[in-house]
Amino acid sequence: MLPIARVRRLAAIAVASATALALTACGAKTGEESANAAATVDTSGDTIKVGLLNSLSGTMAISEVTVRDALMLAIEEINADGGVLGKQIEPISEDGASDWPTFAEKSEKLIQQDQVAAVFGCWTSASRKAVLPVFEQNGSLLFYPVQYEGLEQSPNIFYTGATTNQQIVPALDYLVEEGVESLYLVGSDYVFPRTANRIIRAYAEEHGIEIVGEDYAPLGSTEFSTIANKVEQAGADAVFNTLNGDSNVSFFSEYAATGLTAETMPVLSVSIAEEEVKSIGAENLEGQLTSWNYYQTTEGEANEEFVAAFQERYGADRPTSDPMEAAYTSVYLWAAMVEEAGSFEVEDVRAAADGITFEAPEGTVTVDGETQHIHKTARIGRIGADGLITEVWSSEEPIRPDPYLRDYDWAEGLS
Amino acid sequence: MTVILSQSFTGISIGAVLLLIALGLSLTFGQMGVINMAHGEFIMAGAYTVYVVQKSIDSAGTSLLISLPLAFLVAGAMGVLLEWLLIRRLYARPLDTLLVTWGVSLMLQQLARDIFGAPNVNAQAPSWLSGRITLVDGEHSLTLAHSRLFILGLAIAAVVALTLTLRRTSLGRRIRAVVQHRDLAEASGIATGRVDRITFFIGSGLAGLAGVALTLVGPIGPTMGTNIIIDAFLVIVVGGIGQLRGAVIAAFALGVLQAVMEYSTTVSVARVTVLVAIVAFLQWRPQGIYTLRTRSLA
Amino acid sequence: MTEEALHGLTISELRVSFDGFTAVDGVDLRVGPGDLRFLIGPNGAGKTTLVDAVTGLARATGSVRFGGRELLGRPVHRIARLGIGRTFQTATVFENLTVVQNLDIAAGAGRRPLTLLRQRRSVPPEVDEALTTVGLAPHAHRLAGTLSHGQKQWLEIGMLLVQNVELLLLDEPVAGMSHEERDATGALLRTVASERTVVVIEHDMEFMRAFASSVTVLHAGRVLSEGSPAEVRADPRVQEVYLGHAPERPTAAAHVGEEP
Amino acid sequence: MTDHQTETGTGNGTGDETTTGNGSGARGARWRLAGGYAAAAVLLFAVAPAVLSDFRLEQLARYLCFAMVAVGISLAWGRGGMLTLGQGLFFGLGGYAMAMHLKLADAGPGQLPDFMLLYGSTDQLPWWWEPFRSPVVAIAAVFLVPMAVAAVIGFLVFRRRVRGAYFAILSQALAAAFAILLIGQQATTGGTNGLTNFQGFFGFALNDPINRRTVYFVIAGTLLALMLLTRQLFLSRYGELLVAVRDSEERVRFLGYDPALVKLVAYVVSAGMAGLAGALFVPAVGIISPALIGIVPSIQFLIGAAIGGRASLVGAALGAIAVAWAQTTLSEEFPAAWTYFQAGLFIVVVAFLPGGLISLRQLLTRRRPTPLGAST
Repeated sequence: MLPIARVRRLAAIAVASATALALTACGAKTGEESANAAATVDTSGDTIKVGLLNSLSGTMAISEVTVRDALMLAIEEINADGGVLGKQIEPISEDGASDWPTFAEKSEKLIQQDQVAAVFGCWTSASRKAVLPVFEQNGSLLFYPVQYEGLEQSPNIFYTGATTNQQIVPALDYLVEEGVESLYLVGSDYVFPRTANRIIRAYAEEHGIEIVGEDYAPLGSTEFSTIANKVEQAGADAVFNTLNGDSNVSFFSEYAATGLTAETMPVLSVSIAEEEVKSIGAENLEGQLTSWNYYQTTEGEANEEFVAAFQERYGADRPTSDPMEAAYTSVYLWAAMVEEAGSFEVEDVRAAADGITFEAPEGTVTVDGETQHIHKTARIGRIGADGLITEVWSSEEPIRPDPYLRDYDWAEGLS
Repeated sequence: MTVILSQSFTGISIGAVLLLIALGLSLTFGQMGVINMAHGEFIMAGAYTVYVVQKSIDSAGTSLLISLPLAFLVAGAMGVLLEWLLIRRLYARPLDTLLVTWGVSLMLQQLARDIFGAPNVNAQAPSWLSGRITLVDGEHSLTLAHSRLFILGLAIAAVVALTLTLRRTSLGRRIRAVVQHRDLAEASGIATGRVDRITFFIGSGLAGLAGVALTLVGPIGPTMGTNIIIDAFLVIVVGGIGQLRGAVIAAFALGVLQAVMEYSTTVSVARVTVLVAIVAFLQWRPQGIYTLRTRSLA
Repeated sequence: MTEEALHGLTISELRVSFDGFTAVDGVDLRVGPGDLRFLIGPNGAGKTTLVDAVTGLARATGSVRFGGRELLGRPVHRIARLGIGRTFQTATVFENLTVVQNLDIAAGAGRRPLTLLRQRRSVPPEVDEALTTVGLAPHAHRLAGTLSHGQKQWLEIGMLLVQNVELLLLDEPVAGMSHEERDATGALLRTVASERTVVVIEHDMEFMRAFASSVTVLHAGRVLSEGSPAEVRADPRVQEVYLGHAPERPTAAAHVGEEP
Repeated sequence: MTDHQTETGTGNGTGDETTTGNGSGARGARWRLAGGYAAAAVLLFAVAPAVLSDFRLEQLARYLCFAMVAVGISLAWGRGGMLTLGQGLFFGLGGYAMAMHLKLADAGPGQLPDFMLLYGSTDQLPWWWEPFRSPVVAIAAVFLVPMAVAAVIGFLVFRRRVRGAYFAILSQALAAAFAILLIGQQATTGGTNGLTNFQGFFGFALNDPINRRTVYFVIAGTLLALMLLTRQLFLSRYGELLVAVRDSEERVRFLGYDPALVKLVAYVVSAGMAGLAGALFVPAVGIISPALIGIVPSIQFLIGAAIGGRASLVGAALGAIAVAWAQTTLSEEFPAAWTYFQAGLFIVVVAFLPGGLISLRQLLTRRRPTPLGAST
């Protein structure tokens, strides 16, 4: 290396580092009061922009496209009804591509470039955790429509799916009522099942239920002979199943192959909705239990209209499911909050949120301003031979959301 | 006691699946040295064949039986096409073959998505495969599912057929001649290009058979190939290049190890243990269980 | 090359077997310092395997000593560092590097890591010298892959020279060369042997007669005969192995060894 | 950016040069090289920040991280012939090392990171987290840990002469194993969610756009520094030796070198670069998760380098940036068409233009082909 070149190189590096340092000196330190300002919402035109952030490609697309469809349906209905504060809603759809950094990147784009009033979407906890700092740092709003593992409460997120005390705890209550004294826990290896099972263990300790086994399969795994063997050997009263997606197909066929049935050892699942029943095959699932807040068969005028409208828009063979319903509801709730606030600004919307109600397909839901979750009715269903899920039990009234399970003594050590 | 028995059977049935998905590779990778990452997509093609056949034929049993030869042909034809279009130009560059065929696998996955949709689909198992044999009855029964026995039988049949083809037929002799000494084979009048193509046809066709078998244990989807291709290659790596018996032993050994580890720990710990065990094994025997010695350099 | 005492190669009771087949079966061989020894024998006689064993490529039993040091059991690169270099039947040079780069790498096995991490500023003197010796100076900056077959062989020999090996083991260095190239190679080997010990595996009898100082004939993994080219040629056992009982023709075919 | 002339290590082929660095051709190349790097620096440090919005600049920062991995790949694969299909492992190690420190710094002295409070079953910080409280340890760990792991793997596999496809498959399997391990340890690693939600970066608030811009500058500066470092390796005697090992490992062994060591160095350095890239990815994008580590991302890292030009530093880096950029812009418009296009381009380049798109330039300008150019 010629000396000249070396000098040049050192100089270049020095300049670069100096520039970096100079710029750094201007930035805010952690802990300082900094630019955590509310996001700029573009209210200039005749329309108001909202973001739809779902995976339209990749492994999660199967599920998330149905949510996007439900969101679009709600937006179209509201627009046909005159819009929000006199403005038509203009949806801007972005593809999260089943990739968490992409979710973060796209949410930033929606907030900063498009200056949307709110974003609707995300499915997996991982994608929500990835976008959460973006929404908090930019002071924008996300409406998250999927049941999840709780233990979260961001001021910049409204959670319209169930938290644990609206889905898992009622399911456990139901099992106790049915006389279950021992449980086997089977789940996919990701955050929701692992956290749900921690909660189940705490609940079990309090209620004298013995947890005889706990197993996780990698997401997408289809090899369940060993787990089925272990379940069969353990001889629990029931199985609590938090497996995701296609793993259920293999699990239930192995479960049946070991000779277990819904009579001998029922399985209660929290991720199997109408669509999954179809693909797993009703014959393998007959008599098994599920826990949700909404089924396509849920009674009520609002649901009849929702199912009819959805099937008219997207095809008569399309089932409706809990996350789709929660997504549909989330748009209506946001619109109601905006109307109440008389403003699209995030802070105004948040301030107006408490007590907003909506006649949703699942029944009346109410926003809890403190937790930014909604009051929901828990429903246990039994899968029939025809593949339909019929309700066998429901909570008497919508359950108040309690993401940190603060009202449950047994959950004290959890968070 | 029944636990040990039932877990051994689980291990053997995992091994049978591994053997089926690796068997085609033992020809294309083991004998020809071609690292075909699209092998997994040939398996997928076999699986979708079952799905398509079932759409046109009502009986799940008949369609499964029809699918076996059909999937072999479909996947085999895809293999021949791939060999003819790309691989034959790359015999001297094995690592580039790996990358090129990986690109092909991306394309085939997208093609499957465009044709069949992104969601996974399922094929109905015929009724005669959904039952099980109960060997030990009592509090803890030992049951063998028909579908698993079917896969085991298919794997054994495929190994036997392949061995006989390689050992007893003139085609097999030509294949071995080309593998062992390409120039000499060519000089003695064997059309090596054609033999390559036929070898690839059989290897890929076996992937199609594996695809048919996999429909009995899991869903059919565009990405099913990627999930298993590494396992398949590991079987060959452990078994040793160019040796059918190496692949057989490796498949069942890995299957049983996986089953035992899964039972005593968790699925993910089992996976990691198996992978680490393979690395450790290669420290001991870098060329796999069986080695073909050559005197040539490099 | 400094005036150090040259070493000789002493092989005793050498045995190599692969999977039950014994390729080298108890060979005793002494190559004196500064010798230009030719190793001949029909195919399968174990010539290349013997060289493999000496250079650590094939596992063997017995003893191979060079300059008082036992070679067996050492890894290939350690044996190379003791001053033993070899070529292969097919010329193996680094085709994507230039002639100078090839030689520089060969010269550099003892370099310290820091030297390795620096750029080469100039052509080291030993490389320059080797370029002249093997006659590749005009092609110094050509890619080795573009050289002719003969030039590649010379480059390989040049690489052994800059490696400063004391013992060169050459596996059929003139196979496929033209007449002129053979003669040039022979002359080169003579020059090299004046300062080092050279062992050449060869099929070409004519070439052997023209340039060998001494010859060892291997047959079926054993030493069949040893001596000067003339002695060996006169040995009836050699004639039997090579030509059946037929009397020797005045000019042997180029690749005698390939006849059964 | 005209590095290919001097990559040859010798002059421009006129035949009258006996040394490098003092021929007029080489000197010209050297000036062009300096000019190229100056232009790149101006582009990265002045033009890009001036014309791109904060959002686009952060995207660019992400691409530059991928380019760092590609630079390491061009060393290990392009020059060393080791098909590193498992770089995600090292990217992840660096990323997690950095993320762990940032989480601990956010939590404050003696406190647990937020996710552990939620998912953890103990109140105790795991022992292997403790050292990462120190920023010095963390900064050292982002490249030393990947390098150490690579050294162990490399020592084991190269010593036993595991190479070619065996090496590729093994490294892929190891990356997969690491991802599975991380997912299984949710209480201490965040599981599938990975680690997210970082407030600060060595004391500077990440929600401040100025600081995020600084992160970009750090990344751009690091990339240029790594490219210069790699260049030096390419041009050095070691670089020539590495190519020699790639082309004929046995031959090098007979020259008295231990090829395992030669390969090990390149592999370890490329692992360090991947680790550094992972570490800088964390403040730039705000997340590190197992999804960035397994088999698919590991191969993705390779695509850019292969398309751009595996044996060319500039080719690999530009290729990685271009592919990542195209991925975000084209894949959302035409997801299916993009997959076909990307895969098709990859196939054509690898099969018929192994030198990558950058070698097109040489074909077009009829320059002497690069001696160290790609071949497998």
